[in-house]
Amino acid sequence: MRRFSRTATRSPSCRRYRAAEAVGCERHSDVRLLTSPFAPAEEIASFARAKPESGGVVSFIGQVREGDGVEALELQHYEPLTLPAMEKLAVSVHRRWDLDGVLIVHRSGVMVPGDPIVLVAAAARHRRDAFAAADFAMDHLKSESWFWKREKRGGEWHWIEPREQDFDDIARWG
Amino acid sequence: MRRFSRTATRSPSCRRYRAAEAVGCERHSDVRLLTSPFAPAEEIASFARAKPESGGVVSFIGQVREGDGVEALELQHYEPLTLPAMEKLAVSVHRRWDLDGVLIVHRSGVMVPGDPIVLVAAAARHRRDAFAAADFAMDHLKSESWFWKREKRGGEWHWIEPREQDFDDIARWG
Amino acid sequence: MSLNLVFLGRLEDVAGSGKLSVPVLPCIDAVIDSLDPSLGQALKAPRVKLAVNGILVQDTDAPVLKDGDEIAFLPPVSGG
Amino acid sequence: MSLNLVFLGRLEDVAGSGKLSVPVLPCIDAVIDSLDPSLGQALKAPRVKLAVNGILVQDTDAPVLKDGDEIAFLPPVSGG
Repeated sequence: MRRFSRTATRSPSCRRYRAAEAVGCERHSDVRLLTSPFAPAEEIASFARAKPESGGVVSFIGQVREGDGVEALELQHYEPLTLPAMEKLAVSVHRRWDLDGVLIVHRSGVMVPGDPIVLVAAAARHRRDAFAAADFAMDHLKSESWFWKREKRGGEWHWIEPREQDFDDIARWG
Repeated sequence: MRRFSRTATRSPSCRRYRAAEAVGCERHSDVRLLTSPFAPAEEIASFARAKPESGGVVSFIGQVREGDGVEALELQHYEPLTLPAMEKLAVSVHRRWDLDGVLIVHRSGVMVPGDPIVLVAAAARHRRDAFAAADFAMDHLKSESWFWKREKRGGEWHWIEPREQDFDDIARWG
Repeated sequence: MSLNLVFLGRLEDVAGSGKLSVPVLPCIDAVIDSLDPSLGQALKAPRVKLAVNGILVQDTDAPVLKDGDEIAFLPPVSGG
Repeated sequence: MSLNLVFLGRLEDVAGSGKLSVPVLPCIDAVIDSLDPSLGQALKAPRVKLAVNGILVQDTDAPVLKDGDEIAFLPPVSGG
Protein backbone atom coordinates (compact mmCIF):
# COMPACT_ATOMS: atom_id res chain seq x y z
CA MET A 1 0.00 0.00 0.00
CA ARG A 2 1.41 3.34 -0.98
CA ARG A 3 1.14 6.35 1.25
CA PHE A 4 0.08 9.45 -0.59
CA SER A 5 1.57 11.50 2.16
CA ARG A 6 4.91 11.18 0.43
CA THR A 7 3.72 13.68 -2.14
CA ALA A 8 2.39 16.22 0.30
CA THR A 9 4.05 19.48 1.05
CA ARG A 10 2.53 20.03 4.48
CA SER A 11 3.32 18.80 7.94
CA PRO A 12 5.07 15.43 8.28
CA SER A 13 2.94 12.66 9.73
CA CYS A 14 3.45 10.85 13.02
CA ARG A 15 4.70 13.92 14.74
CA ARG A 16 3.31 15.33 17.93
CA TYR A 17 1.36 18.47 17.28
CA ARG A 18 0.43 21.07 19.83
CA ALA A 19 -2.45 23.14 18.58
CA ALA A 20 -1.42 25.87 20.99
CA GLU A 21 1.71 26.57 19.05
CA ALA A 22 0.03 26.80 15.69
CA VAL A 23 -3.36 28.23 16.53
CA GLY A 24 -2.30 30.53 19.31
CA CYS A 25 -5.65 30.57 21.07
CA GLU A 26 -6.01 27.07 22.49
CA ARG A 27 -3.95 25.13 24.96
CA HIS A 28 -3.19 21.52 25.65
CA SER A 29 -4.27 19.78 22.50
CA ASP A 30 -2.31 16.75 21.45
CA VAL A 31 -3.28 15.51 17.99
CA ARG A 32 -1.45 12.71 16.20
CA LEU A 33 -1.89 10.76 13.01
CA LEU A 34 0.02 7.50 13.27
CA THR A 35 0.93 4.97 10.61
CA SER A 36 2.07 2.32 13.09
CA PRO A 37 0.44 0.64 16.13
CA PHE A 38 0.02 2.49 19.40
CA ALA A 39 -0.95 1.64 22.98
CA PRO A 40 -4.07 3.61 23.93
CA ALA A 41 -3.94 2.79 27.64
CA GLU A 42 -0.39 4.12 27.94
CA GLU A 43 -1.51 7.30 26.20
CA ILE A 44 -4.44 7.64 28.60
CA ALA A 45 -2.17 7.10 31.59
CA SER A 46 0.27 9.81 30.61
CA PHE A 47 -2.54 12.15 29.55
CA ALA A 48 -4.32 11.79 32.91
CA ARG A 49 -1.06 12.12 34.82
CA ALA A 50 -0.30 15.36 33.00
CA LYS A 51 -3.67 16.85 34.06
CA PRO A 52 -3.59 16.73 37.86
CA GLU A 53 -5.95 19.70 37.96
CA SER A 54 -8.62 17.66 36.18
CA GLY A 55 -11.12 15.73 38.20
CA GLY A 56 -12.14 13.58 35.27
CA VAL A 57 -10.70 12.06 32.15
CA VAL A 58 -13.06 10.51 29.62
CA SER A 59 -11.57 8.41 26.87
CA PHE A 60 -12.80 6.47 23.90
CA ILE A 61 -10.81 3.65 22.37
CA GLY A 62 -11.96 2.40 19.00
CA GLN A 63 -10.56 -0.93 17.95
CA VAL A 64 -10.95 -3.23 14.95
CA ARG A 65 -13.83 -5.53 15.83
CA GLU A 66 -13.26 -9.23 15.83
CA GLY A 67 -15.86 -11.65 14.60
CA ASP A 68 -17.53 -10.03 11.59
CA GLY A 69 -15.40 -11.95 9.13
CA VAL A 70 -13.11 -8.96 8.77
CA GLU A 71 -9.53 -10.13 8.33
CA ALA A 72 -8.00 -6.68 8.09
CA LEU A 73 -8.99 -3.05 7.92
CA GLU A 74 -7.16 -0.29 6.12
CA LEU A 75 -7.54 3.41 6.64
CA GLN A 76 -6.14 5.66 3.97
CA HIS A 77 -5.48 9.31 4.67
CA TYR A 78 -4.52 12.28 2.53
CA GLU A 79 -1.80 14.07 4.36
CA PRO A 80 -2.52 17.67 3.31
CA LEU A 81 -6.08 17.41 4.61
CA THR A 82 -6.31 14.71 7.27
CA LEU A 83 -4.07 15.97 10.07
CA PRO A 84 -5.01 19.67 9.69
CA ALA A 85 -8.69 18.71 9.96
CA MET A 86 -8.01 16.71 13.13
CA GLU A 87 -6.19 19.71 14.57
CA LYS A 88 -9.12 21.97 13.74
CA LEU A 89 -11.47 19.54 15.44
CA ALA A 90 -9.36 19.64 18.62
CA VAL A 91 -9.53 23.42 18.60
CA SER A 92 -13.30 23.45 18.18
CA VAL A 93 -13.73 20.90 20.99
CA HIS A 94 -11.59 23.07 23.24
CA ARG A 95 -13.67 26.12 22.44
CA ARG A 96 -16.96 24.36 23.02
CA TRP A 97 -16.29 22.95 26.50
CA ASP A 98 -14.30 23.89 29.55
CA LEU A 99 -11.41 21.46 29.22
CA ASP A 100 -7.93 21.06 30.59
CA GLY A 101 -6.81 18.98 27.66
CA VAL A 102 -7.77 17.09 24.52
CA LEU A 103 -5.98 14.11 23.04
CA ILE A 104 -6.76 12.74 19.58
CA VAL A 105 -4.71 9.86 18.20
CA HIS A 106 -5.74 8.18 14.97
CA ARG A 107 -4.23 5.32 13.04
CA SER A 108 -3.83 5.12 9.31
CA GLY A 109 -2.67 2.05 7.38
CA VAL A 110 -3.48 -1.64 7.71
CA MET A 111 -4.84 -3.01 10.99
CA VAL A 112 -6.08 -6.41 12.15
CA PRO A 113 -8.88 -7.28 14.61
CA GLY A 114 -8.03 -6.08 18.08
CA ASP A 115 -5.78 -3.27 16.86
CA PRO A 116 -6.59 0.19 18.19
CA ILE A 117 -7.83 2.59 15.51
CA VAL A 118 -8.55 5.74 17.42
CA LEU A 119 -8.18 7.23 20.86
CA VAL A 120 -9.92 10.37 22.01
CA ALA A 121 -9.53 11.67 25.54
CA ALA A 122 -10.76 14.80 27.25
CA ALA A 123 -9.71 16.05 30.66
CA ALA A 124 -11.88 18.49 32.55
CA ARG A 125 -12.57 19.80 35.98
CA HIS A 126 -16.15 18.56 35.65
CA ARG A 127 -16.94 15.23 34.12
CA ARG A 128 -19.95 16.45 32.14
CA ASP A 129 -17.62 18.54 29.96
CA ALA A 130 -15.23 15.64 29.48
CA PHE A 131 -17.99 13.22 28.46
CA ALA A 132 -19.56 15.64 25.99
CA ALA A 133 -16.23 16.64 24.48
CA ALA A 134 -15.10 13.06 23.85
CA ASP A 135 -18.49 12.11 22.45
CA PHE A 136 -18.56 15.15 20.14
CA ALA A 137 -15.01 14.54 18.96
CA MET A 138 -15.78 10.92 18.09
CA ASP A 139 -18.94 11.81 16.17
CA HIS A 140 -17.02 14.32 14.12
CA LEU A 141 -14.02 12.08 13.56
CA LYS A 142 -16.35 9.33 12.37
CA SER A 143 -18.37 11.40 9.96
CA GLU A 144 -16.10 14.17 8.78
CA SER A 145 -12.53 12.95 8.91
CA TRP A 146 -10.49 12.59 5.77
CA PHE A 147 -10.14 8.82 5.99
CA TRP A 148 -11.07 6.19 3.46
CA LYS A 149 -11.66 2.74 4.82
CA ARG A 150 -11.57 -0.68 3.30
CA GLU A 151 -12.03 -4.12 4.79
CA LYS A 152 -10.57 -7.44 3.81
CA ARG A 153 -13.07 -10.30 3.88
CA GLY A 154 -12.37 -13.70 2.39
CA GLY A 155 -9.09 -12.38 1.05
CA GLU A 156 -10.77 -9.53 -0.87
CA TRP A 157 -10.58 -5.83 -0.08
CA HIS A 158 -13.81 -3.79 -0.18
CA TRP A 159 -14.12 -0.04 0.22
CA ILE A 160 -16.58 1.11 2.88
CA GLU A 161 -19.18 3.70 2.01
CA PRO A 162 -20.20 6.38 4.50
CA ARG A 163 -22.73 5.23 7.10
CA GLU A 164 -25.99 7.09 7.49
CA GLN A 165 -25.69 6.54 11.25
CA ASP A 166 -22.61 8.75 11.27
CA PHE A 167 -24.58 11.65 9.82
CA ASP A 168 -27.34 11.11 12.36
CA ASP A 169 -24.75 11.16 15.14
CA ILE A 170 -23.27 14.43 14.04
CA ALA A 171 -26.66 16.06 13.65
CA ARG A 172 -27.15 15.73 17.42
CA TRP A 173 -24.71 18.56 18.04
CA GLY A 174 -26.70 21.22 16.13
CA MET B 1 -8.53 5.36 59.98
CA ARG B 2 -10.52 2.31 60.94
CA ARG B 3 -12.28 0.26 58.33
CA PHE B 4 -15.79 -0.69 59.32
CA SER B 5 -15.60 -3.52 56.89
CA ARG B 6 -13.95 -5.62 59.57
CA THR B 7 -17.28 -5.90 61.28
CA ALA B 8 -19.26 -6.84 58.22
CA THR B 9 -20.55 -10.31 57.56
CA ARG B 10 -20.85 -9.97 53.79
CA SER B 11 -18.42 -10.25 50.93
CA PRO B 12 -14.76 -9.45 51.60
CA SER B 13 -13.53 -6.26 49.96
CA CYS B 14 -10.88 -5.97 47.27
CA ARG B 15 -11.94 -9.14 45.59
CA ARG B 16 -12.90 -9.46 41.96
CA TYR B 17 -16.61 -9.87 41.62
CA ARG B 18 -18.37 -11.25 38.57
CA ALA B 19 -22.00 -10.25 38.61
CA ALA B 20 -22.74 -13.18 36.32
CA GLU B 21 -22.00 -15.64 39.07
CA ALA B 22 -24.16 -13.96 41.65
CA VAL B 23 -26.96 -12.46 39.64
CA GLY B 24 -27.25 -15.13 37.01
CA CYS B 25 -28.72 -12.88 34.35
CA GLU B 26 -25.91 -10.59 33.32
CA ARG B 27 -22.51 -11.27 31.88
CA HIS B 28 -19.14 -9.63 31.94
CA SER B 29 -19.40 -7.24 34.83
CA ASP B 30 -16.29 -6.62 36.84
CA VAL B 31 -16.93 -4.60 40.00
CA ARG B 32 -14.29 -3.93 42.60
CA LEU B 33 -14.00 -1.89 45.76
CA LEU B 34 -10.34 -1.27 46.55
CA THR B 35 -8.68 0.04 49.67
CA SER B 36 -5.29 0.52 48.04
CA PRO B 37 -4.09 2.38 44.92
CA PHE B 38 -4.77 1.04 41.44
CA ALA B 39 -3.63 1.83 37.89
CA PRO B 40 -6.68 2.79 35.80
CA ALA B 41 -4.88 2.68 32.46
CA GLU B 42 -3.74 -0.89 33.01
CA GLU B 43 -7.30 -1.84 33.90
CA ILE B 44 -8.56 -0.18 30.71
CA ALA B 45 -5.93 -1.98 28.62
CA SER B 46 -6.85 -5.43 29.90
CA PHE B 47 -10.57 -4.66 29.75
CA ALA B 48 -10.35 -3.55 26.09
CA ARG B 49 -8.13 -6.49 25.20
CA ALA B 50 -10.67 -8.88 26.70
CA LYS B 51 -13.44 -7.44 24.48
CA PRO B 52 -12.17 -7.95 20.93
CA GLU B 53 -15.77 -8.09 19.71
CA SER B 54 -16.33 -4.52 20.89
CA GLY B 55 -15.74 -1.68 18.51
CA GLY B 56 -15.57 0.87 21.28
CA VAL B 57 -14.51 1.21 24.89
CA VAL B 58 -15.46 4.34 26.80
CA SER B 59 -13.84 4.94 30.12
CA PHE B 60 -13.96 7.53 32.84
CA ILE B 61 -11.11 8.07 35.27
CA GLY B 62 -11.84 10.20 38.29
CA GLN B 63 -8.83 11.44 40.17
CA VAL B 64 -8.19 13.62 43.19
CA ARG B 65 -7.87 17.15 41.84
CA GLU B 66 -4.74 19.09 42.51
CA GLY B 67 -4.80 22.78 43.25
CA ASP B 68 -7.90 23.44 45.35
CA GLY B 69 -5.92 23.40 48.57
CA VAL B 70 -6.95 19.81 49.18
CA GLU B 71 -4.09 17.93 50.83
CA ALA B 72 -5.88 14.60 51.01
CA LEU B 73 -9.24 13.03 50.39
CA GLU B 74 -10.79 10.17 52.24
CA LEU B 75 -13.65 8.00 51.13
CA GLN B 76 -15.29 5.88 53.75
CA HIS B 77 -17.45 2.93 52.77
CA TYR B 78 -19.75 0.62 54.67
CA GLU B 79 -18.96 -2.84 53.48
CA PRO B 80 -22.41 -4.46 53.76
CA LEU B 81 -23.93 -1.79 51.55
CA THR B 82 -21.25 -0.28 49.34
CA LEU B 83 -20.07 -3.16 47.18
CA PRO B 84 -23.52 -4.78 46.74
CA ALA B 85 -24.89 -1.43 45.52
CA MET B 86 -22.05 -1.11 43.00
CA GLU B 87 -22.82 -4.60 41.76
CA LYS B 88 -26.48 -3.73 41.37
CA LEU B 89 -25.52 -0.64 39.40
CA ALA B 90 -23.44 -2.75 37.01
CA VAL B 91 -26.40 -5.04 36.44
CA SER B 92 -28.75 -2.16 35.72
CA VAL B 93 -26.26 -0.61 33.30
CA HIS B 94 -25.98 -3.93 31.50
CA ARG B 95 -29.73 -4.19 31.20
CA ARG B 96 -30.16 -0.67 29.93
CA TRP B 97 -27.68 -0.75 27.04
CA ASP B 98 -26.32 -3.29 24.63
CA LEU B 99 -22.88 -3.87 26.13
CA ASP B 100 -20.15 -6.44 25.91
CA GLY B 101 -18.77 -5.54 29.32
CA VAL B 102 -18.83 -3.16 32.26
CA LEU B 103 -15.98 -2.39 34.61
CA ILE B 104 -16.42 -0.44 37.84
CA VAL B 105 -13.45 0.07 40.15
CA HIS B 106 -13.74 2.39 43.13
CA ARG B 107 -11.26 3.36 45.80
CA SER B 108 -11.97 3.72 49.45
CA GLY B 109 -9.56 5.09 52.04
CA VAL B 110 -7.16 8.01 52.01
CA MET B 111 -5.94 9.45 48.71
CA VAL B 112 -3.77 12.39 47.73
CA PRO B 113 -4.03 14.72 44.70
CA GLY B 114 -3.40 12.82 41.50
CA ASP B 115 -4.57 9.49 42.93
CA PRO B 116 -7.26 7.69 40.94
CA ILE B 117 -10.58 7.46 42.77
CA VAL B 118 -12.83 5.71 40.32
CA LEU B 119 -12.71 3.99 36.97
CA VAL B 120 -15.77 3.13 34.94
CA ALA B 121 -15.49 1.49 31.54
CA ALA B 122 -18.07 0.18 29.12
CA ALA B 123 -17.38 -1.90 26.02
CA ALA B 124 -19.93 -2.09 23.25
CA ARG B 125 -20.30 -2.90 19.62
CA HIS B 126 -21.58 0.65 19.05
CA ARG B 127 -19.96 3.59 20.71
CA ARG B 128 -23.24 5.36 21.53
CA ASP B 129 -24.10 2.58 23.99
CA ALA B 130 -20.65 2.70 25.57
CA PHE B 131 -20.75 6.48 26.06
CA ALA B 132 -24.23 6.46 27.58
CA ALA B 133 -23.47 3.51 29.87
CA ALA B 134 -20.29 5.06 31.28
CA ASP B 135 -21.99 8.43 31.73
CA PHE B 136 -24.99 6.85 33.48
CA ALA B 137 -22.80 4.73 35.73
CA MET B 138 -20.78 7.76 36.82
CA ASP B 139 -23.87 9.85 37.56
CA HIS B 140 -25.24 7.07 39.74
CA LEU B 141 -21.94 6.33 41.46
CA LYS B 142 -21.60 10.02 42.28
CA SER B 143 -25.07 10.55 43.67
CA GLU B 144 -26.16 7.21 45.08
CA SER B 145 -23.09 5.30 46.19
CA TRP B 146 -22.54 4.47 49.81
CA PHE B 147 -19.44 6.58 50.22
CA TRP B 148 -18.75 9.33 52.70
CA LYS B 149 -16.10 11.80 51.71
CA ARG B 150 -13.89 14.13 53.65
CA GLU B 151 -11.14 16.48 52.58
CA LYS B 152 -8.07 17.63 54.39
CA ARG B 153 -7.34 21.34 54.00
CA GLY B 154 -4.81 23.20 56.09
CA GLY B 155 -4.27 20.08 58.15
CA GLU B 156 -7.97 19.79 59.05
CA TRP B 157 -10.42 17.18 57.86
CA HIS B 158 -13.88 18.32 56.69
CA TRP B 159 -16.78 16.09 55.73
CA ILE B 160 -18.30 16.82 52.33
CA GLU B 161 -22.05 17.24 52.02
CA PRO B 162 -23.93 15.93 48.98
CA ARG B 163 -23.77 18.20 45.94
CA GLU B 164 -26.98 19.40 44.34
CA GLN B 165 -25.28 19.00 40.95
CA ASP B 166 -25.14 15.26 41.55
CA PHE B 167 -28.90 15.09 41.92
CA ASP B 168 -29.36 17.17 38.77
CA ASP B 169 -27.08 14.79 36.91
CA ILE B 170 -29.00 11.72 37.92
CA ALA B 171 -32.34 13.32 37.07
CA ARG B 172 -31.25 13.37 33.41
CA TRP B 173 -31.80 9.63 33.15
CA GLY B 174 -35.51 9.70 34.00
CA MET C 1 -24.42 -9.25 75.50
CA SER C 2 -23.74 -6.20 73.34
CA LEU C 3 -24.70 -4.32 70.21
CA ASN C 4 -22.17 -2.90 67.79
CA LEU C 5 -22.92 0.62 66.67
CA VAL C 6 -21.24 1.95 63.54
CA PHE C 7 -21.11 5.65 62.75
CA LEU C 8 -20.38 6.72 59.21
CA GLY C 9 -19.23 10.05 57.83
CA ARG C 10 -19.63 13.07 60.07
CA LEU C 11 -21.45 10.96 62.66
CA GLU C 12 -18.08 9.45 63.47
CA ASP C 13 -16.87 12.86 64.60
CA VAL C 14 -19.97 13.42 66.73
CA ALA C 15 -19.60 9.98 68.33
CA GLY C 16 -15.88 10.47 68.80
CA SER C 17 -15.32 7.06 67.26
CA GLY C 18 -16.45 5.04 64.27
CA LYS C 19 -17.59 2.17 66.45
CA LEU C 20 -19.16 1.75 69.82
CA SER C 21 -20.19 -1.34 71.76
CA VAL C 22 -23.27 -0.86 73.94
CA PRO C 23 -25.40 -3.16 76.10
CA VAL C 24 -28.26 -4.88 74.33
CA LEU C 25 -31.52 -2.96 74.45
CA PRO C 26 -34.65 -4.19 72.74
CA CYS C 27 -35.18 -1.39 70.21
CA ILE C 28 -33.22 1.26 68.36
CA ASP C 29 -34.97 4.17 70.04
CA ALA C 30 -33.91 2.84 73.41
CA VAL C 31 -30.34 2.47 72.18
CA ILE C 32 -30.27 6.04 70.89
CA ASP C 33 -31.76 7.37 74.13
CA SER C 34 -29.04 5.62 76.11
CA LEU C 35 -26.32 7.59 74.31
CA ASP C 36 -24.96 11.06 74.92
CA PRO C 37 -27.82 13.48 74.11
CA SER C 38 -25.86 15.41 71.45
CA LEU C 39 -25.01 12.16 69.70
CA GLY C 40 -28.59 10.94 70.06
CA GLN C 41 -29.85 14.12 68.43
CA ALA C 42 -27.42 13.73 65.50
CA LEU C 43 -28.51 10.12 64.99
CA LYS C 44 -32.17 11.13 64.91
CA ALA C 45 -31.65 13.74 62.19
CA PRO C 46 -34.19 13.22 59.40
CA ARG C 47 -31.72 12.25 56.68
CA VAL C 48 -29.81 9.68 58.73
CA LYS C 49 -30.59 6.17 57.54
CA LEU C 50 -30.27 2.97 59.52
CA ALA C 51 -28.99 -0.47 58.65
CA VAL C 52 -29.23 -3.46 60.95
CA ASN C 53 -26.79 -6.22 60.12
CA GLY C 54 -26.23 -4.66 56.72
CA ILE C 55 -29.92 -4.37 55.83
CA LEU C 56 -31.46 -0.93 55.48
CA VAL C 57 -34.45 -0.57 57.78
CA GLN C 58 -37.31 1.90 57.91
CA ASP C 59 -38.27 3.46 61.25
CA THR C 60 -41.44 1.46 61.12
CA ASP C 61 -39.60 -1.83 60.85
CA ALA C 62 -38.58 -1.57 64.50
CA PRO C 63 -36.49 -4.75 64.54
CA VAL C 64 -36.05 -6.58 67.83
CA LEU C 65 -32.36 -6.36 68.64
CA LYS C 66 -30.25 -9.22 69.90
CA ASP C 67 -26.72 -9.85 71.05
CA GLY C 68 -24.10 -9.11 68.42
CA ASP C 69 -26.33 -7.11 66.09
CA GLU C 70 -24.64 -4.32 64.15
CA ILE C 71 -26.53 -1.05 63.81
CA ALA C 72 -25.08 1.38 61.28
CA PHE C 73 -26.03 5.06 61.24
CA LEU C 74 -25.71 6.44 57.72
CA PRO C 75 -25.78 10.19 57.09
CA PRO C 76 -26.39 11.46 53.53
CA VAL C 77 -23.71 10.09 51.22
CA SER C 78 -21.31 12.56 49.66
CA GLY C 79 -20.80 10.50 46.54
CA GLY C 80 -17.99 8.66 44.89
CA MET D 1 6.16 19.40 -17.26
CA SER D 2 3.63 17.20 -15.43
CA LEU D 3 0.75 17.14 -12.99
CA ASN D 4 0.48 14.63 -10.16
CA LEU D 5 -2.95 13.07 -9.81
CA VAL D 6 -3.85 11.38 -6.53
CA PHE D 7 -6.80 8.99 -6.26
CA LEU D 8 -8.18 8.22 -2.83
CA GLY D 9 -10.39 5.38 -1.65
CA ARG D 10 -12.27 3.45 -4.32
CA LEU D 11 -11.01 5.83 -7.00
CA GLU D 12 -7.63 4.17 -6.58
CA ASP D 13 -9.17 0.90 -7.78
CA VAL D 14 -10.80 2.60 -10.78
CA ALA D 15 -7.55 4.31 -11.69
CA GLY D 16 -5.56 1.13 -11.14
CA SER D 17 -3.13 3.13 -9.05
CA GLY D 18 -3.12 5.68 -6.26
CA LYS D 19 -1.04 8.11 -8.28
CA LEU D 20 -0.66 9.09 -11.89
CA SER D 21 1.61 11.61 -13.56
CA VAL D 22 0.06 13.33 -16.58
CA PRO D 23 1.17 16.13 -18.93
CA VAL D 24 0.23 19.64 -17.85
CA LEU D 25 -3.10 20.82 -19.17
CA PRO D 26 -4.53 24.22 -18.28
CA CYS D 27 -7.67 23.14 -16.41
CA ILE D 28 -9.03 20.20 -14.44
CA ASP D 29 -11.78 19.43 -16.95
CA ALA D 30 -9.17 19.03 -19.66
CA VAL D 31 -7.13 16.74 -17.42
CA ILE D 32 -10.15 14.56 -16.67
CA ASP D 33 -11.11 14.40 -20.34
CA SER D 34 -7.61 13.21 -21.21
CA LEU D 35 -8.01 10.13 -19.01
CA ASP D 36 -9.63 6.79 -19.67
CA PRO D 37 -13.38 7.50 -20.05
CA SER D 38 -14.43 5.14 -17.23
CA LEU D 39 -11.98 6.82 -14.88
CA GLY D 40 -13.08 10.23 -16.08
CA GLN D 41 -16.68 9.36 -15.34
CA ALA D 42 -15.81 8.19 -11.82
CA LEU D 43 -13.88 11.41 -11.15
CA LYS D 44 -16.82 13.53 -12.26
CA ALA D 45 -19.28 11.81 -9.89
CA PRO D 46 -21.19 14.44 -7.91
CA ARG D 47 -19.77 13.54 -4.47
CA VAL D 48 -16.12 13.48 -5.53
CA LYS D 49 -14.29 16.49 -4.15
CA LEU D 50 -11.10 18.03 -5.46
CA ALA D 51 -8.01 19.41 -3.80
CA VAL D 52 -5.26 21.22 -5.63
CA ASN D 53 -1.97 21.27 -3.75
CA GLY D 54 -3.79 20.31 -0.58
CA ILE D 55 -6.45 23.02 -0.83
CA LEU D 56 -10.06 22.01 -1.44
CA VAL D 57 -11.44 23.73 -4.53
CA GLN D 58 -14.94 24.27 -5.83
CA ASP D 59 -15.69 23.52 -9.49
CA THR D 60 -16.13 27.20 -10.02
CA ASP D 61 -12.65 28.00 -8.76
CA ALA D 62 -11.18 26.59 -11.97
CA PRO D 63 -7.54 27.05 -10.94
CA VAL D 64 -4.96 27.46 -13.67
CA LEU D 65 -2.71 24.42 -13.40
CA LYS D 66 1.05 24.52 -13.61
CA ASP D 67 3.95 22.11 -13.60
CA GLY D 68 4.18 20.00 -10.44
CA ASP D 69 0.68 20.69 -9.17
CA GLU D 70 -0.97 17.88 -7.22
CA ILE D 71 -4.64 17.25 -7.91
CA ALA D 72 -6.34 14.92 -5.42
CA PHE D 73 -9.68 13.28 -6.16
CA LEU D 74 -11.55 12.61 -2.93
CA PRO D 75 -14.60 10.34 -2.85
CA PRO D 76 -16.94 10.47 0.16
CA VAL D 77 -15.01 9.65 3.32
CA SER D 78 -15.90 6.47 5.14
CA GLY D 79 -14.99 7.84 8.53
CA GLY D 80 -12.43 7.09 11.17
